[in-house]
Amino acid sequence: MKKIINTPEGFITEMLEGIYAAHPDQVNYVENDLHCLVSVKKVPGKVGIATGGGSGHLPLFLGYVGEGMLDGCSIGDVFQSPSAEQMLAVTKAIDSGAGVLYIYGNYGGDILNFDMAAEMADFEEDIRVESVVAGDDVASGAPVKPGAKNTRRGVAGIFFVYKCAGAAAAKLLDLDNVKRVAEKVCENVRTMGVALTPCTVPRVGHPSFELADDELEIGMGIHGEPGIRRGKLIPADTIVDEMLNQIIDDLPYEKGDEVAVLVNGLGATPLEEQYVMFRRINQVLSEKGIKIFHTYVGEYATSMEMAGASISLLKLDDELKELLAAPADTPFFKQFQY
Amino acid sequence: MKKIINTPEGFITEMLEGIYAAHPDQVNYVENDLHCLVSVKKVPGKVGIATGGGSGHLPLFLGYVGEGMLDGCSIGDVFQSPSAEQMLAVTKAIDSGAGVLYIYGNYGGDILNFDMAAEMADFEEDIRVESVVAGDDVASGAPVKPGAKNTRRGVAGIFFVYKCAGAAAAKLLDLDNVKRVAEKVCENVRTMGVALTPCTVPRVGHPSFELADDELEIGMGIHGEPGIRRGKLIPADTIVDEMLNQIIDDLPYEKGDEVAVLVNGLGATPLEEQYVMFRRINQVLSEKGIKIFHTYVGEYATSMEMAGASISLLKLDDELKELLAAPADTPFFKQFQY
Amino acid sequence: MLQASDLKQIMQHWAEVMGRNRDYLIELDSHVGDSDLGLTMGDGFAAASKAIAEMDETDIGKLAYSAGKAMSTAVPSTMGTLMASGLMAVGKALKGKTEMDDQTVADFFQAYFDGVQSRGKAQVGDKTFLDGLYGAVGVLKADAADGKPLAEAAKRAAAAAHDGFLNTRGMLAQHGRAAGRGEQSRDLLDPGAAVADLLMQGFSEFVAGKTETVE
Amino acid sequence: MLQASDLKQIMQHWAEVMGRNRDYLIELDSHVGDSDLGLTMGDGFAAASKAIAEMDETDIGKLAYSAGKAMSTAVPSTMGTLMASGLMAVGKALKGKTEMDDQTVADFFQAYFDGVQSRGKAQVGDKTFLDGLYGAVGVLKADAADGKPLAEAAKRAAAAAHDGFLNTRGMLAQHGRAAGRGEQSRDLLDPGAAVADLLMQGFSEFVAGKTETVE
Ligand SMILES: Nc1ncnc2c1ncn2[C@@H]1O[C@H](COP(=O)(O)OP(=O)(O)O)[C@@H](O)[C@H]1O
Ligand SMILES: Nc1ncnc2c1ncn2[C@@H]1O[C@H](COP(=O)(O)OP(=O)(O)O)[C@@H](O)[C@H]1O
Ligand SMILES: [Mg+2]
Ligand SMILES: [Mg+2]
Ligand SMILES: [Mg+2]
Ligand SMILES: [Mg+2]
Repeated sequence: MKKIINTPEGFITEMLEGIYAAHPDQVNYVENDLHCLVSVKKVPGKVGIATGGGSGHLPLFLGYVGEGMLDGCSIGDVFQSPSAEQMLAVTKAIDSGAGVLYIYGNYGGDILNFDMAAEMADFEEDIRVESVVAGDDVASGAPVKPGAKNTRRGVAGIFFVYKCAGAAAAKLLDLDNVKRVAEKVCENVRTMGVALTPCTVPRVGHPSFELADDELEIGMGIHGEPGIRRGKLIPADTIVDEMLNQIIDDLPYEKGDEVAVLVNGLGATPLEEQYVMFRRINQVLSEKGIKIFHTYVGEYATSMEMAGASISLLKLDDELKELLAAPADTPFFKQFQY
Repeated sequence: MKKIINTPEGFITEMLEGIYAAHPDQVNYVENDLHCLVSVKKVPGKVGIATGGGSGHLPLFLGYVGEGMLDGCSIGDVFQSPSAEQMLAVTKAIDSGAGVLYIYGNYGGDILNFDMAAEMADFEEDIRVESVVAGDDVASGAPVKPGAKNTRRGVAGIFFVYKCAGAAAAKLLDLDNVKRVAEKVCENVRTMGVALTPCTVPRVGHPSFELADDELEIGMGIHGEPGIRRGKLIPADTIVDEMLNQIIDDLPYEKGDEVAVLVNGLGATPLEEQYVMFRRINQVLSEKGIKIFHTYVGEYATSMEMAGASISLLKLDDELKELLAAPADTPFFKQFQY
Repeated sequence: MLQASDLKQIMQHWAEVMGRNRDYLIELDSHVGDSDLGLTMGDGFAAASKAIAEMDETDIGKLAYSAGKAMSTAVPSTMGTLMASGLMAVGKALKGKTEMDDQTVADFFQAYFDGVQSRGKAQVGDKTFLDGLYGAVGVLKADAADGKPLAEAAKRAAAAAHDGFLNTRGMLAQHGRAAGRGEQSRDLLDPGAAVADLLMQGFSEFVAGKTETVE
Repeated sequence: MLQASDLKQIMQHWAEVMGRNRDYLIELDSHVGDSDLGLTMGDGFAAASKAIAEMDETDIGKLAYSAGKAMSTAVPSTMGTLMASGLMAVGKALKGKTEMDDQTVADFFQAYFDGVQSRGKAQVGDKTFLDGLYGAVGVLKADAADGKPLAEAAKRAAAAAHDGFLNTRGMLAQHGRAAGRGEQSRDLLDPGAAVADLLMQGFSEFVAGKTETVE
């Protein structure tokens, strides 16, 4: 296990100390608990947006707390949910009377704790809480049927949910409308990932799975959950085609649609390779007559030092375009109005 | 060699195609050569700033071309200088009458080519060109004596040179003053790196060096140049202390000084670990009475998939503080005025 | 009759059992999940035990509730939160009681089961912790009604939990990470059900030890 | 007498020699540099040769200049740019010449040496390409003045270049990446000087082959 850490046990606490020390003008913590992170700026009358989840995915989740995006985030240990109490602490701190929206990924542990927290916020604090659960990973379950439970995992596509819901809240839309926007993004975003190497949870000390030197796994989740198929390393264009076609067929994205694209590095895969992937994405989408409104490339949701990448598409309408293009200023994501 | 590429030969061209496709509103190329990248915005009367160097270091170099930073960049193959002709093409494209400043790292190949390009710009095009060569890597040579040739390599600290010189040019300072700012930053910035794993140049096909599973190398360069010492993996705080003390003693940075800090990931080292490092940097600097003006953490100058990180300190005066805090909007670096 | 002090010892014994089975649970969870179960159960029961060890409290319900709260704060993983929900539900059900007869012991585990079920909304047969505990609760209830000695009932309950665990092989996972595997999940044993198995083994060991000491 | 067509053949032979020695140069450069020298010299001389192979040009100077330009565009590494500067300097020095006698051959390599030196600003003894070429130029000049046959002079020049290369072991590197190694650099052979060695071997082979054919 080759990591720049002190001890596996202190890893997350020390990381959080680093984050607060590095960004004192943007984030702070409440109730004396480093795991309860909030924006230093609180806007009266604005819907508060909270997220949360396990560590090990920076800039997910806490990195998107700031102007134009999220208001707070509770942080768990590596790949582990924060506790309901921590979520409640964040909820109390960010509520400014307009209610709080939880946006988080579709994982059992997170659901149980956010549900517990929402109950507590309602009963103990009289704060109205709504929840939107992102499940964008095409590789992780059957297509979502209207009304049915979504069994898919939430992965990098949640960035788009944060961005659009955050912009909606910044416009002082009410809780129902911010929730509506978040749900609209969830319905229109799809993601698929590929892994080339595993990552190691510090406290476990060895990689969570093995991949041979010439192997990759299409569809692997951001905690190393099994994907769709394991196979020999193939050229970048072939990887992209396989992933993108499954994404496109799933929604489906169609000729004439306008989309935002996110190419996301899982940790060890260089930006150079992510751009090689985007080159192909751009070719395929233009062949299919799908127009790219805006492109994001970089590390948006990682698995520590895992090598690999994911592709997300978000189908846009005028409302989402406007919200996506709005400015944002967080420790990890900054965007000028475009 | 586990990479998401098509062929080693096509790697850089395809990466560049990806970049132009992803950021059409910010960057473009000239003379039909993808390796000659310029900002789409040209400001009359502004000093043009050009950089250049080998590929494999994204977001270095080309990623900093945009508003408030650089105007153009010539791009070589992996770890190889672009050609003098390519530099000249960029120079011609970005000159708007106020002259052009070259800012690049202290590597033999780059120097020879930028010198050739500067001669050509002067003789053939009548463009006044000045050059500032960054050599901030403390591990790579003896301390710089005033007037003597700096033998040190340029590494991540060049980001600060770009940022401040770019802000100076954006204020429409003249060439002599933009050069003066760039030189001031070079004199006041120091960097040191640590590597945990090698990286592989695609056309070579195997790692450029080996490090045992429990080894690191302090002071290694961003192309794998030998560092100061190789040794067993040690705790993050010990690594930071060793690097930071050498940086601090070198300038030296002293009690009462105000600095900007850059913690830079070399490629595979997760942001989490970079923040664990910053936590210790913050402790050490505050013990020494050195004040942190602003902190940057992330991947600013990489070596593809190398694991490791570097630390840079920049000593600030009022002028540099103002320039550092100015806004910038490039494909890879965005900052609101702070 | 079990007292508040016995609950403290049971919690402590469960913490030891989970600690001892750390690698076993990690291994089980690694096939289908994220390999954390050994860590979370070890830490979670240790925190629960520690939280009540020094408490000057004779109310078994309050102790169980406090143990659950501590568990939920310490290990908010799926199983951590479910075990917390179970203990907290026990707390609500047994509030005010300072002693447990054999019937109350059965109520204890029934409340635990119900707490987990209402939080996680799973059904028996969904290949979860519930499948491990279900049969054991039935045995405890039947044996208490029949007036069988607790040591014997606990031993039979542990065997039922072990069977319940083994029977998760063949079930289709409906919840958590395993559900993502679809049909592939059938071949695997459910790690959460293994925790139910360990809980009942631990309880049986505790009762056996106590019986020996008394006799 | 060598003609423009001979220069084309020399360039082609150099391209072959560098291609053949790809891994050798990579290996040498890997100890001290970035392992690219085998790639850059192979590609660079190939590009230089290709650029002039089909040119309808009898001016040796113009051919050398064009070869240098092509080299500089193809491989702008340290050695690529220096070899380009060498060839372009030859171009300037021999402009207008359509033939080379033995004295002009010596001038060719002197101009090559000067072009590299004025671009790179290194001195003999700085552990660079110059140390490989220096002795060879001296031999070519002396032998031309003495009227020795070119084949013999080229062979002796190649030997001198080889010695020059071997003698870089022990020198302290003053330029490029190797300089960063300080005293450690002494133990290593200079990869750039190996290129000078290969250039002179290649030239000697070319002349020997030509002489055989003629005789
Ligand atoms: N909804 C649920 N109800 C009851 N038990 C569940 C539920 N979901 C998952 N489980 C149990 O939790 C176990 C996994 O627990 P854990 O490793 O803590 O999950 P995670 O690491 O994904 O948070 C499964 O083996 C299963 O027995
Ligand atoms: N200033 C210089 N003048 C002459 N030769 C030089 C100079 N600097 C470096 N060299 C030669 O260049 C060689 C390295 O070339 P190359 O591998 O192309 O460098 P890089 O890969 O660093 O660009 C050295 O072995 C040395 O012989
Ligand atoms: Mg990374
Ligand atoms: Mg990276
Ligand atoms: Mg688990
Ligand atoms: Mg080299």
